[in-house]
Amino acid sequence: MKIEDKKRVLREMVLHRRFEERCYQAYIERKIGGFLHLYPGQEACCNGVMEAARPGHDYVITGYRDHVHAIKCGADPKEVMAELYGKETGSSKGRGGSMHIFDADKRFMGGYALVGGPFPLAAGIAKAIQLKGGDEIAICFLGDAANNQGVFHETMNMAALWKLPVLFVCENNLYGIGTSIERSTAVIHQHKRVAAYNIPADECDGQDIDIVYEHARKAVDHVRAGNGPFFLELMTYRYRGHSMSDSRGYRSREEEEVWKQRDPILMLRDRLITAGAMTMTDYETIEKETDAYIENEVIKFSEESPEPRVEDLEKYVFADRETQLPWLTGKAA
Amino acid sequence: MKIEDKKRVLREMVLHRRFEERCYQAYIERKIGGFLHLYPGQEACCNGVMEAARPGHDYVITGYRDHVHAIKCGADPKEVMAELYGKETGSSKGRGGSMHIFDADKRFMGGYALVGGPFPLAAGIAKAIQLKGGDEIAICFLGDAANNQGVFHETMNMAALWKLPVLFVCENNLYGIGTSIERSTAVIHQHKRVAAYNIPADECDGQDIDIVYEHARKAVDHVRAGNGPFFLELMTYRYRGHSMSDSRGYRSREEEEVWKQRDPILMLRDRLITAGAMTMTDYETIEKETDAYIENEVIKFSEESPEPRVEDLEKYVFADRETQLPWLTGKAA
Amino acid sequence: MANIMYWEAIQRAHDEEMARDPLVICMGEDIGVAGGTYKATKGLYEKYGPLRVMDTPISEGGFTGLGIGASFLGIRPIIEIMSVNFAWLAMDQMFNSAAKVRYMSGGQLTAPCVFRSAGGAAHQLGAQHSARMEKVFMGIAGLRVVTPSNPKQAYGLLKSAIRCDDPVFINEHELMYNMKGEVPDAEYFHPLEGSDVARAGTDVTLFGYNISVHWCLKAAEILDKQYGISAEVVDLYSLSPLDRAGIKESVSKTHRAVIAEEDEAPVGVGSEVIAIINEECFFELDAAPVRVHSALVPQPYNHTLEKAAIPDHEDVVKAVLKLFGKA
Amino acid sequence: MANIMYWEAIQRAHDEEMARDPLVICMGEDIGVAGGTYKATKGLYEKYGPLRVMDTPISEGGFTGLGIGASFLGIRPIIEIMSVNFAWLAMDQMFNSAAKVRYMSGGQLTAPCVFRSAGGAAHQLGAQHSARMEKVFMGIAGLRVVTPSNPKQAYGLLKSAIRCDDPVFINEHELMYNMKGEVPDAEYFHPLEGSDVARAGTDVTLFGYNISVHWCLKAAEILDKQYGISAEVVDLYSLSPLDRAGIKESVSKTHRAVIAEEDEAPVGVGSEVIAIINEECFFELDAAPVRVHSALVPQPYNHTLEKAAIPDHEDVVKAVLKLFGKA
Ligand SMILES: Cc1ncc(C[n+]2csc(CCOP(=O)(O)OP(=O)(O)O)c2C)c(N)n1
Ligand SMILES: Cc1ncc(C[n+]2csc(CCOP(=O)(O)OP(=O)(O)O)c2C)c(N)n1
Ligand SMILES: [Mg+2]
Ligand SMILES: [Mg+2]
Repeated sequence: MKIEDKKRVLREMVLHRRFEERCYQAYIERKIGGFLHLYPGQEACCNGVMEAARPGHDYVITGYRDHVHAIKCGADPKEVMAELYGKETGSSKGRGGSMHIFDADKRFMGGYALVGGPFPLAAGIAKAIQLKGGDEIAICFLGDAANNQGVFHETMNMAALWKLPVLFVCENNLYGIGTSIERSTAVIHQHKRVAAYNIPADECDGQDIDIVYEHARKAVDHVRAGNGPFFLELMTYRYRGHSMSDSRGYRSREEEEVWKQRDPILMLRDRLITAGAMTMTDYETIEKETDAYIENEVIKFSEESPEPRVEDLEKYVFADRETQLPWLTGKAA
Repeated sequence: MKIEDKKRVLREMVLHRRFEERCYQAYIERKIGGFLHLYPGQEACCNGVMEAARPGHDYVITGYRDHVHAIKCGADPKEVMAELYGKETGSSKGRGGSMHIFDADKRFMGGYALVGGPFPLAAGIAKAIQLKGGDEIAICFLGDAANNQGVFHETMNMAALWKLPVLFVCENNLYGIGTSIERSTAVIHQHKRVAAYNIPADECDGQDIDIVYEHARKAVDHVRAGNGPFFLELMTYRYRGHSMSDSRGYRSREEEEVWKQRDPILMLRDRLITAGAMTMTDYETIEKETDAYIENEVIKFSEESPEPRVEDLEKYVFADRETQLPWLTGKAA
Repeated sequence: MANIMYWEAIQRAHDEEMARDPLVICMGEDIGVAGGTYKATKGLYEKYGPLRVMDTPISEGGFTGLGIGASFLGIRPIIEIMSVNFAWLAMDQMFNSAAKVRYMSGGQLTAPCVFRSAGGAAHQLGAQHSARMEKVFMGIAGLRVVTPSNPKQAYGLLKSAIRCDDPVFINEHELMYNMKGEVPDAEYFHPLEGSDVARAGTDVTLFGYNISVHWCLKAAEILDKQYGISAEVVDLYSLSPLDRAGIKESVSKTHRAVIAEEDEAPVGVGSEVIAIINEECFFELDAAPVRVHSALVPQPYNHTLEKAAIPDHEDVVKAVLKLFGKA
Repeated sequence: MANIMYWEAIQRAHDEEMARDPLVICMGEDIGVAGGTYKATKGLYEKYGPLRVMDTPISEGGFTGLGIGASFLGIRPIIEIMSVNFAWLAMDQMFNSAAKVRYMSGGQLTAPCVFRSAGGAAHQLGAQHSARMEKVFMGIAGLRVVTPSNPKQAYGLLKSAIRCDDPVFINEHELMYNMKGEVPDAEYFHPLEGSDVARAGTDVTLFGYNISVHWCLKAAEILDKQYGISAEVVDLYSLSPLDRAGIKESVSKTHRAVIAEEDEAPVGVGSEVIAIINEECFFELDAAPVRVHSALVPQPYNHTLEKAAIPDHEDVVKAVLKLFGKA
């Protein structure tokens, strides 16, 4: 990555971090409901991969921990936050919530709440790309524990068999809710599992954005060049609990501390400062500007936006009736 | 295997072959209904593995191609045939049919018709063994195409994680119905897939019973010694179609001929003759005796047995009501 | 009008739609090289090739999800689940992904897929291959469910399902693939909603769908000839949504209703139709509506037990006679 | 009598049965070290160890099948599906293996497992985490379905389910785990069949189960105090089999029925109860039975829409008033 890109990404990552922390606060204030899965600690994963890919052009799909992936693809943070507030202006018009952010225009194909569910959907998106032609790829971000679902296996097999242009990114944060990976999974290093499908794979540190970027570039290039699927495992850590009601009794504070020492944002910041590309004051300014933006624009927008109308409860269940009448009534032109 | 054992097994395999061929005939005569999946060509798989294991002691489970596995475990061929005839004297009292042979006394835990379904059931049986203590193992015989089901993956992971005493035997006959393995599966050699779970595996010729036996012995010993699961792949071929309505248009007659040259029964026969352990006349006598047994006992029994009574239609849906009353009515002692 | 078989009608719908639109594809186990277990995709592999006629691994959850994902980008997959008994493995994707994506994305994504599957008890296929499961698909918001009772419907419903932007589940029947019937030579789209009056009558309404329509028709003939009872037969080819207006109209005329279903009774089509009748025209009823259904048992293999477990036209006749106090 | 929470009642049943019988085990995601999402298995891991309290991978189909296989040898697994929304992934094993094995083996094998799962819409969990799915489990021959509406039932039904040789599905509710109620100090087995009259009345029967029993009770109180209508509340804790005799008895007395369910209407508990009423006591009815149910939409996240989609006691009151021509 060029220095300018790194600086831009640092700013983005600060936004991602502060956005999530602001969500936490809003949840406590009961502005946000439902389940809320936050991303702090894992920012280098999404950012490193998407810097190597083409946000808004490549199709991205993920699970319920999806705010940052959506924003990185180009979704407006205001709309993402408004979605969490359940507002009509939200990315999913307030119908989806935290686990179901969508931005089809930006080719962010959504967050899904069934663990493993996005695997075959991602392969299907890749299949569509294959049929339609085009140089897009599909990118599927999921967690480590998701790999124990049967559809992981089924999807890997099909993706390899049909050489689908899909990149599977495994954000291995060592836990599925409160169960540590060695207690749920026979093989800790997930990239080793895809040899069972002849899928090329790679693993690297998921905290260091430069490393992620380098590995992701090769992965993305491999897929975009028409060589079929690739599996990239990123070793990372989530700093917060799984969702909001999680006291993290299943892991030690020492372990958390070790990973906090490898904070992806601070590592990039310090590297840029050491390189003389910015100062600590610059960084503090970024933080301040970010917070101001979140408060004055993102939160304000979300607070002020209207809720969906109750009369519209059944909107979006089916495609607009008018457009479907020929098939519903059999009276085709 | 000792020479005496080989001779016994040859006789058994002839029974297995002729039994299946007789089923074919009975199906044509409409004595048998439903789906009928026959085993000719694969006899060395079941026989070789079970000679290395302890039939009637170890628990065996399989799919719908299950007659021979049941008989090998000790099920009475008369009862198996009566089951195919839908008779009350059948192994499953005429309720199960060809795909659902059971003999709990012989620890044959049944044939199941959902592809892949027996994988977790087998692991569960192994879990029960683990909890209860005892030197039994669970043996799961399934086909190659079954390995593409999600539960394959889920089960392998759990079996490895919990070190369950289960032997997975993959009878790789290169086809799942009319789809050849290279058209459905990214990796042809199935034993390579279980490295993804740290499960030790082996592969060998499934037509030569001596080879199967040698490999199976190691596999069985590994599992019985408490080392956790093992995966054994046997390369084999089914001589008939998948089920009865199959004209085998998806494979060439040449390919079939190649495999017929490696008929497990004829190979063992010729080896015994060459070794001077028997003559061709001895063999012909075995065939004749077998046919006579099948006709005079197995078929006769099946023909003459009564059908289930219509009044008993709802029997076996639930456990006998009388025995369950405390829990159904809440009036526990 | 050609007199063709149910499977031929389905094959023709596939073929016409695939010829018209390169985004229409089909997928499933053994549908390509082998031509489909019930021949519904015969010849398509040769014509459209492996990219559009996909023989899948035995991975119902996976390939169903894959088809759904492709549909997000405008592909129109026709996904065959070889037997509806295997559909349990695919329902998470059908219901949680396909049926909900439009709603939870606030209208941004749609899953225009067609799921086809053979349901129903055939001949002695036993407990794990004889399920009737249409009711499981009926309670799902965002999913349409139709079930053809003849080749014309099989052709026209599949055509409409492919064109419709909503996900549609088509419940076929193993015993009906070889049934013959007239199908228009011209392109024809059967409505995905509504119901058909398969036979007009005045004294009682017999509701059926898929194979039970035929029991009803046969019963109506017997009732007419032997007992002078005029039965109307209503074909509920759309199971979701059910045709409330059509149900009401017929029962308001006949004042009596029998619902024939091959499935077990609990929470089934019969109970739903009774609930609708109660809601729509309770005071029009001269007698309690009656369900004709199978026994609540896993399907037995033995043919005598199997026959005893599954209803037929005689059970419909008996139910009607009882309704009229004649039995 | 201790006044304890629903989750505590479930935990106590686990604990007592595991202490009594070493073949009773429990399994599920996060039930061990983490103590269970809703605390229903709290402390068991420490007490009984990892061999009997199994934290499973996220493999619903696999671990459910594994539990079922173990039950063939007499193990009594209590299998927790963290949220019923994930149960689609396990149904093939529940229905095709557990519910059918006894029948298709001619009585040789039995699957004495218990499946427990949290159903119901909680607070804004959205389309993929708010399903009510009890009706899907009700039409399955060979499977019992119960659903506790209070801690006493939660305790006693689980105890009976563990002891019973049939597979039993227990439908719990996410919003009820912290509900308090009296549970007998002595060991208690709640019947797996039947229904409870939760409140006696004469003018109308309100049928509920699980959370909707509470809407009915609240509605009954309002109806009594504000409108002088005496409502009987029947708690259908057994959904399969449904208590035909109990339903008939109450409706024969009150001549009016309202069924309250949190689920969407089609092919649901409400329709089945209406069908049973029609079959059992049609001519006792003074009015058409009425269903109170949720809107047929994937659950919306927004709290106002969510509230609009799900019924409550006020909807029950309204339905009754309408039945009496008072609204
Ligand atoms: C099918 C299914 N099973 C279980 C759950 C409950 N659940 C939600 S997240 C989660 C853990 C997933 O862990 P991982 O895949 O590692 O992702 P992470 O949360 O660590 O990012 C579980 C078990 C679910 N949502 N869906
Ligand atoms: C879940 C499920 N999907 C599909 C089928 C249909 N089916 C029955 S056997 C079979 C092929 C299985 O092949 P394999 O596992 O290789 O076993 P083989 O028949 O070759 O012994 C298929 C697809 C089924 N019975 N169950
Ligand atoms: Mg994780
Ligand atoms: Mg095979």
